[in-house]
Amino acid sequence: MLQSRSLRFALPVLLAMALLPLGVGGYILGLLTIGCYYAVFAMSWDLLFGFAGEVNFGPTFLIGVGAYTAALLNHYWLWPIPACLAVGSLAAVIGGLVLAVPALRLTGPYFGLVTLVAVLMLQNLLVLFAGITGGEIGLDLPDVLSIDETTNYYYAFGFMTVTGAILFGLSRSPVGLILQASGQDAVEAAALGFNVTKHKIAAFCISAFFSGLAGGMLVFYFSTASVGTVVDIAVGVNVIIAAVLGGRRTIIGAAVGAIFLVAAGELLRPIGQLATFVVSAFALVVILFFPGGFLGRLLQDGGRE
Amino acid sequence: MALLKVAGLTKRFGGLVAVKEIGFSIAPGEILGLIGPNGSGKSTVMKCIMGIERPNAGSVEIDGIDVAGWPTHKIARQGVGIVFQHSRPLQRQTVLEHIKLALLPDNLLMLFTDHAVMRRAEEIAARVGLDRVMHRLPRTLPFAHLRRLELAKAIARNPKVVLVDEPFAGLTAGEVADFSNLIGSFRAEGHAVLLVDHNVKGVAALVDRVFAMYLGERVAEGTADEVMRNETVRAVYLGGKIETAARPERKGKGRTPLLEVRNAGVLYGKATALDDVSIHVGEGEFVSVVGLNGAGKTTLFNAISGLVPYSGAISWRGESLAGRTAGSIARGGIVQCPESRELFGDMTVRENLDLGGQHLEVAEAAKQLDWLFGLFPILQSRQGQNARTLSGGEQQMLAIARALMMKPKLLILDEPTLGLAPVILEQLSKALETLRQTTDITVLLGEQNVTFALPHADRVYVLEHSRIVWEGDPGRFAEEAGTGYL
Amino acid sequence: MRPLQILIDGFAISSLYALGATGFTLMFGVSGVLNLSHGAIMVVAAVIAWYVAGDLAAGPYWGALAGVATALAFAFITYRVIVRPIQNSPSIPREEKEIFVLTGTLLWGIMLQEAIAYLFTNNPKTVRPLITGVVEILGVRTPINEILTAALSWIAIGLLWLLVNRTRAGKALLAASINPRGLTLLGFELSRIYWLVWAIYGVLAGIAGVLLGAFLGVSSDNAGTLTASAFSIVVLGGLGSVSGSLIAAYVVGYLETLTAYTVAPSIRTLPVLLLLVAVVYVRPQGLLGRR
Amino acid sequence: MRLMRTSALTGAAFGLALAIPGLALAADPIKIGVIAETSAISGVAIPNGAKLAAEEINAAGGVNGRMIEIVEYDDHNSAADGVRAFQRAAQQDKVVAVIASYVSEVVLALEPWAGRLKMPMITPGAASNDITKRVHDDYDHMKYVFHGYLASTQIADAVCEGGKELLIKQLKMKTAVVMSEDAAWTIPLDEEYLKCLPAIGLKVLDHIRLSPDTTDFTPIFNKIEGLKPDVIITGISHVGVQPTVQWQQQQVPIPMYGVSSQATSSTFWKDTNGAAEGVIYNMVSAADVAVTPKTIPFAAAFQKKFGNVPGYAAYTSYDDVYMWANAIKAAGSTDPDKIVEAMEKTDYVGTIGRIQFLPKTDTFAHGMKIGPGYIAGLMVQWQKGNPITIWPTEAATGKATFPAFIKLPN
Repeated sequence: MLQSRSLRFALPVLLAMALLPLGVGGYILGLLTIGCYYAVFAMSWDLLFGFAGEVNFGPTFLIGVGAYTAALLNHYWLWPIPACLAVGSLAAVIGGLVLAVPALRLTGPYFGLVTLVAVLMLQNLLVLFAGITGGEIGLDLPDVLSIDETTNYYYAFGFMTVTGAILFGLSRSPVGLILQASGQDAVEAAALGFNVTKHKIAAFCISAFFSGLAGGMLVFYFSTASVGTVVDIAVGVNVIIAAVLGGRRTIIGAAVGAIFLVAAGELLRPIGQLATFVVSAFALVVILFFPGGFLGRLLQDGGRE
Repeated sequence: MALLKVAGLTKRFGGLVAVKEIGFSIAPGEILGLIGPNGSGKSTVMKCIMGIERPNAGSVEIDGIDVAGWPTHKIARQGVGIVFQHSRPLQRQTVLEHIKLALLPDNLLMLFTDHAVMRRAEEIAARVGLDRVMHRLPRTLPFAHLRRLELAKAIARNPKVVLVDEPFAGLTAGEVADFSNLIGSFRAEGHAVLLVDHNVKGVAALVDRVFAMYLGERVAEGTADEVMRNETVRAVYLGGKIETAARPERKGKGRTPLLEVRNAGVLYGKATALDDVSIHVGEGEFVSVVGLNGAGKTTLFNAISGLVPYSGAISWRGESLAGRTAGSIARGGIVQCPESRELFGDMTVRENLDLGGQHLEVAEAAKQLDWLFGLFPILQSRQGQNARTLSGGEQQMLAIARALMMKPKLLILDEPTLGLAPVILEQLSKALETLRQTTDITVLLGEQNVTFALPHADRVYVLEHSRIVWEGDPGRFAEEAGTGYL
Repeated sequence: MRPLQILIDGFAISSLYALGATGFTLMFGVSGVLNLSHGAIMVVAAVIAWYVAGDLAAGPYWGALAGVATALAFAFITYRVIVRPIQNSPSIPREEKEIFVLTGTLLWGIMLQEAIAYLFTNNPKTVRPLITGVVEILGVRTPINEILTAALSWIAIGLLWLLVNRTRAGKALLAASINPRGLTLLGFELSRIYWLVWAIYGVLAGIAGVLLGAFLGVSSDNAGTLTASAFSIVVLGGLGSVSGSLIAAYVVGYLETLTAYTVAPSIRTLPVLLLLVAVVYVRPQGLLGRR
Repeated sequence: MRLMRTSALTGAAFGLALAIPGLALAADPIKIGVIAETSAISGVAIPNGAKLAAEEINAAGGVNGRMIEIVEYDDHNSAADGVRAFQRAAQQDKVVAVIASYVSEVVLALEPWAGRLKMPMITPGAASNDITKRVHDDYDHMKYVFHGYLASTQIADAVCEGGKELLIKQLKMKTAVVMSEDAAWTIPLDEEYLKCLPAIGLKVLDHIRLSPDTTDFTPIFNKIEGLKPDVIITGISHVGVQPTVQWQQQQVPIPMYGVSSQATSSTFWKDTNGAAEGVIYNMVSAADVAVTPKTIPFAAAFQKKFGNVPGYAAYTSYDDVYMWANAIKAAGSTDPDKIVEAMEKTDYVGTIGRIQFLPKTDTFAHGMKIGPGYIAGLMVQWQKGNPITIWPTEAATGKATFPAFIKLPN
């Protein structure tokens, strides 16, 4: 059964990651911290794509709305971090609703386009109201999650694990089943009596919630909110590549892909500029020759018996 | 009181009236057969009931509540279930998960599976005979199992009204019996069942009543026997009278073999679309392949044209066609005029024809064009018009003319009569006759309309359930094979 | 004078947008591919033209030629190495081909962009224009290069129009965009049609890239923006509709120019995005698109 | 991490030192992190300038017997990458000081981290006033940050100072339009422009801010031309090549004068195909001007080693390495607080002039002292492929000339 196969893969990895601070230095932890937040981005995206069947080209819209809401509250009103995060993720959900309710009427490339345009709009607005948002400079925050790498790592790792468990559980739950049915064949799902739009919007909200929360936490990790970190199209592209690379509709694969991308970018830092080139080339090779991604084979094998 | 009551149902697509003021009702424990040839609008009626299409007028009452225009999921919750003709199962869910899905309420907060639901799903799997394959993915299952799965979902939904689209398409005789039993059990439990199919014969044994449609309108209603005896129905399916026309004999006709199909088989996923079919066509012959919709005609032609992968062997003038692209087969002289016509809608009639003549010398193409304008004068007057603006009959003529522009050795005509009014059929028939009389072209015609298929034919094949079941002279068709054609 | 100036300046940039988007939309129309390495291929063309004309001292004409030839070569590589293997791959389900082609071409575009930045740095480059100097048009001083850009764009678009509407190959191309299956049945090889459309695409993208390099200058950092702007124009005009893209290019070009002149240069792209959102919501098939 | 180490080896002497066991321990190198956008020519000038300084210091025996090792990081011009690089430098590579970026956005993002991680840091090229303002406002936390370049306000003052001589006295100009990009560093720059330009006698007709993503400058130039100013005062850094080329192609008859960071790059002439002719821009140092006795030798050595003349941030980052080395020497330790204390006492004549840092009480705390005898600034003009210094008069190597399409006031 798939469930046990996924868990058999995930548990040892999680255990190893939990024990990691005993063995490695602060820098590697810092790296994995970012990797964990990206993993949440990618898993949230995978919930939408892999299960609800909707290609969201603008994951950074949700991430950015959550991140900037949290950042602004902290910068101007000095709200405590948990309150900023809560309101930030709520804002991401509302932003997601505003985007999804009309956009889900559209099919094919149009849904993707709306999500893409949403990101460009957000980016433009942030730059336009630079006086408030800090524009291209970004917004520096008075608060930071922690300056201790180990603490930061456990925040991020714990967050990723909980999110992963929730999203994975959700994808295997009855609701996840309905969602998959809606994603794969909307007509048939409706004929079975399911309100496809309702379920897709719910999925969008869940994706938005975790994306926004992760965006907020990332901002408090850096203690800087900048367009380049949480809004830029390039960030969204990386999220999508991570999910496809790791293996679509596996949730866990998305996390693996995200951590891989962050780690690979860093390991290749000595070759300087060519690092991005090499990582892209590698991802391209995976997509061309192993379209199932890293975990596609491992987790989705055979006729299930 | 009727569980399902349809009245004045009308559906238009643009200017086309697909369904016109259809009305019928089904009582609890009753099975109604809704029949009609392809394009008659029967599937649209079904979609309107289910809410997949919004009707333009009319009412659809489920147990007394008018649901016309409701969204599909609400209609489903009101007690309508559908068994789709094409099994499109979810690729990543097991059989049991499919059944479980059908048992779930429309609720966002179900995070844990209820054990009662699991048990019920297993029971249903056992009832339809899927208990051994519960944990397998659909793509590993044979076709009949997928159809069972569709039924299992309908049972799980336990609807008041069950719509079943072409229940027996692609099934073997044994499987048909099995399925009839399962559908019969719906009746026994007091559901109202609507069976949608092409012909009466297929469903006659199962239905209580039959409602026949043609070109969007009701043509007959009654018991299966009554409908089969109905003159209009006979005309629609068989034509008025089966007759054969005199044809000029040519020297050596049919002697030189052109096309030879041996033991061809085609699978669409798990479904057998063509099973061990062998036919041959000689030079100058006019061969008709007669069969109901879904019998495999189009699949056979597509295999010949190189559009689908097949097993067995197809040879053209003694050379195998295996490995050749569809384009090169067409250039080699086998030109198909498909059922779907495949015109270039945004290009003019003339441009469509010119594309057909692109492989010819300019002068030769011009000559061919003149000749075709003689054959189909209407096309000449419509030269500058966009193909999409032509009427159905004109489009069909254009499709045939475009294929003829290629100067084919063998012209494959697939269902040229599809959805055409009788008066157009006559024109088309005349054109084919002219073609046959004045040229030595070889034609392979696929038709469900026997009236149209027989008069021109030198030889007839009958294709049923993916197999050739009869071959012979059109003169013998009526007595030997004709009865099956209602 | 102001309205006339907007009219003239908007025209040149719009023509260039039109040229850039034409190949992109033609490709989508005929083969259903949205090539997200579009911007990168344009940048490659411009940078090669700059390099050959300047560093190799071959002069602007050879430079332009080399730029276009390189774009053509890269278009072929994109098709052969990225797009076709994905389309033919048995292990990618059909409904997911689209996202794979998008992701694949996107990654390829990033690779090209990084390679350019590595070999030639990401400094903006300007291709030496074929003709320099200015002329007065009704009192508006206009660089000859600007006129040349508009003229060459329209010549290229005009030649494309002739090719599509007046040649046999072009007719087949058009037919393939309407109904590829119908074309197969008439004895045409779709694979050849696809090669042809990639060839046309490569030449158009190359010309657009070189002209852009001469008119505004390009940096490898622009690759994403260029793709996005072509994409927006094509969606605005209707996916696959060449005439729609031409109109949309002018709408976008003039809207941007007008905003820059009358409101503020810093928000020049914002109205276009708003329009795009409105169009996608109200009429998702675009101005001239069909569903 | 082996790869990283190897690539960071610069001097041959240092490689030798590592190869000899025993000596390696004693000569445990002092690492200085350099964070910059290394894919841009002007960006890679930062690590290059730093490496040159490190080589020289090492060749002369190092600092207290220890070699200087430069560890390079690419920030891809992004705050997030910058922060990651900074964390890596501090926590993994254990550098003792950082030279970071010429982009204000990146530097401002790094600044709180310098405080949190107690990592001495200097920027060789960012100009935002906020960098020093934060040090002034929150000295205890931010004292690790030094500003090794002029703040925007100071740059604007230098531009105005040069304008007094060049624009008013020599060219008799009366009106100007300010054209600057929308970025952190131009906010105080523009503010000061609007104050100091009228003060020297230039009336500011309009103040145009453009998006750093702009590629088509035609509308902007036309709008400016419509206002008929005598000069365009620039404040651009993200953009440079494109506006210059379009300015020349459209033959905008108004000279451009002010800050144009891309123009300081040696490849600017080639990138613009010579459209740079006549553009006047601000520099702290130029290859042909003996601002101090160190300037010309440095520029020559840089050109010899890297094949192009140093960009503006190469001068400062070269000086920065020397200043860190001196501070470490004076502190006698790599303890950050001691290094900062020593750095505050810096009085060093570098390639850009005599450098002293302003005290914590100054609004430009840890900024450089400006004025005659300290850092003054130059105005340089591209003429026939060469950057020619035209102000201050005593350092000038040529006179201002303009291409034919420029119409100067009579």
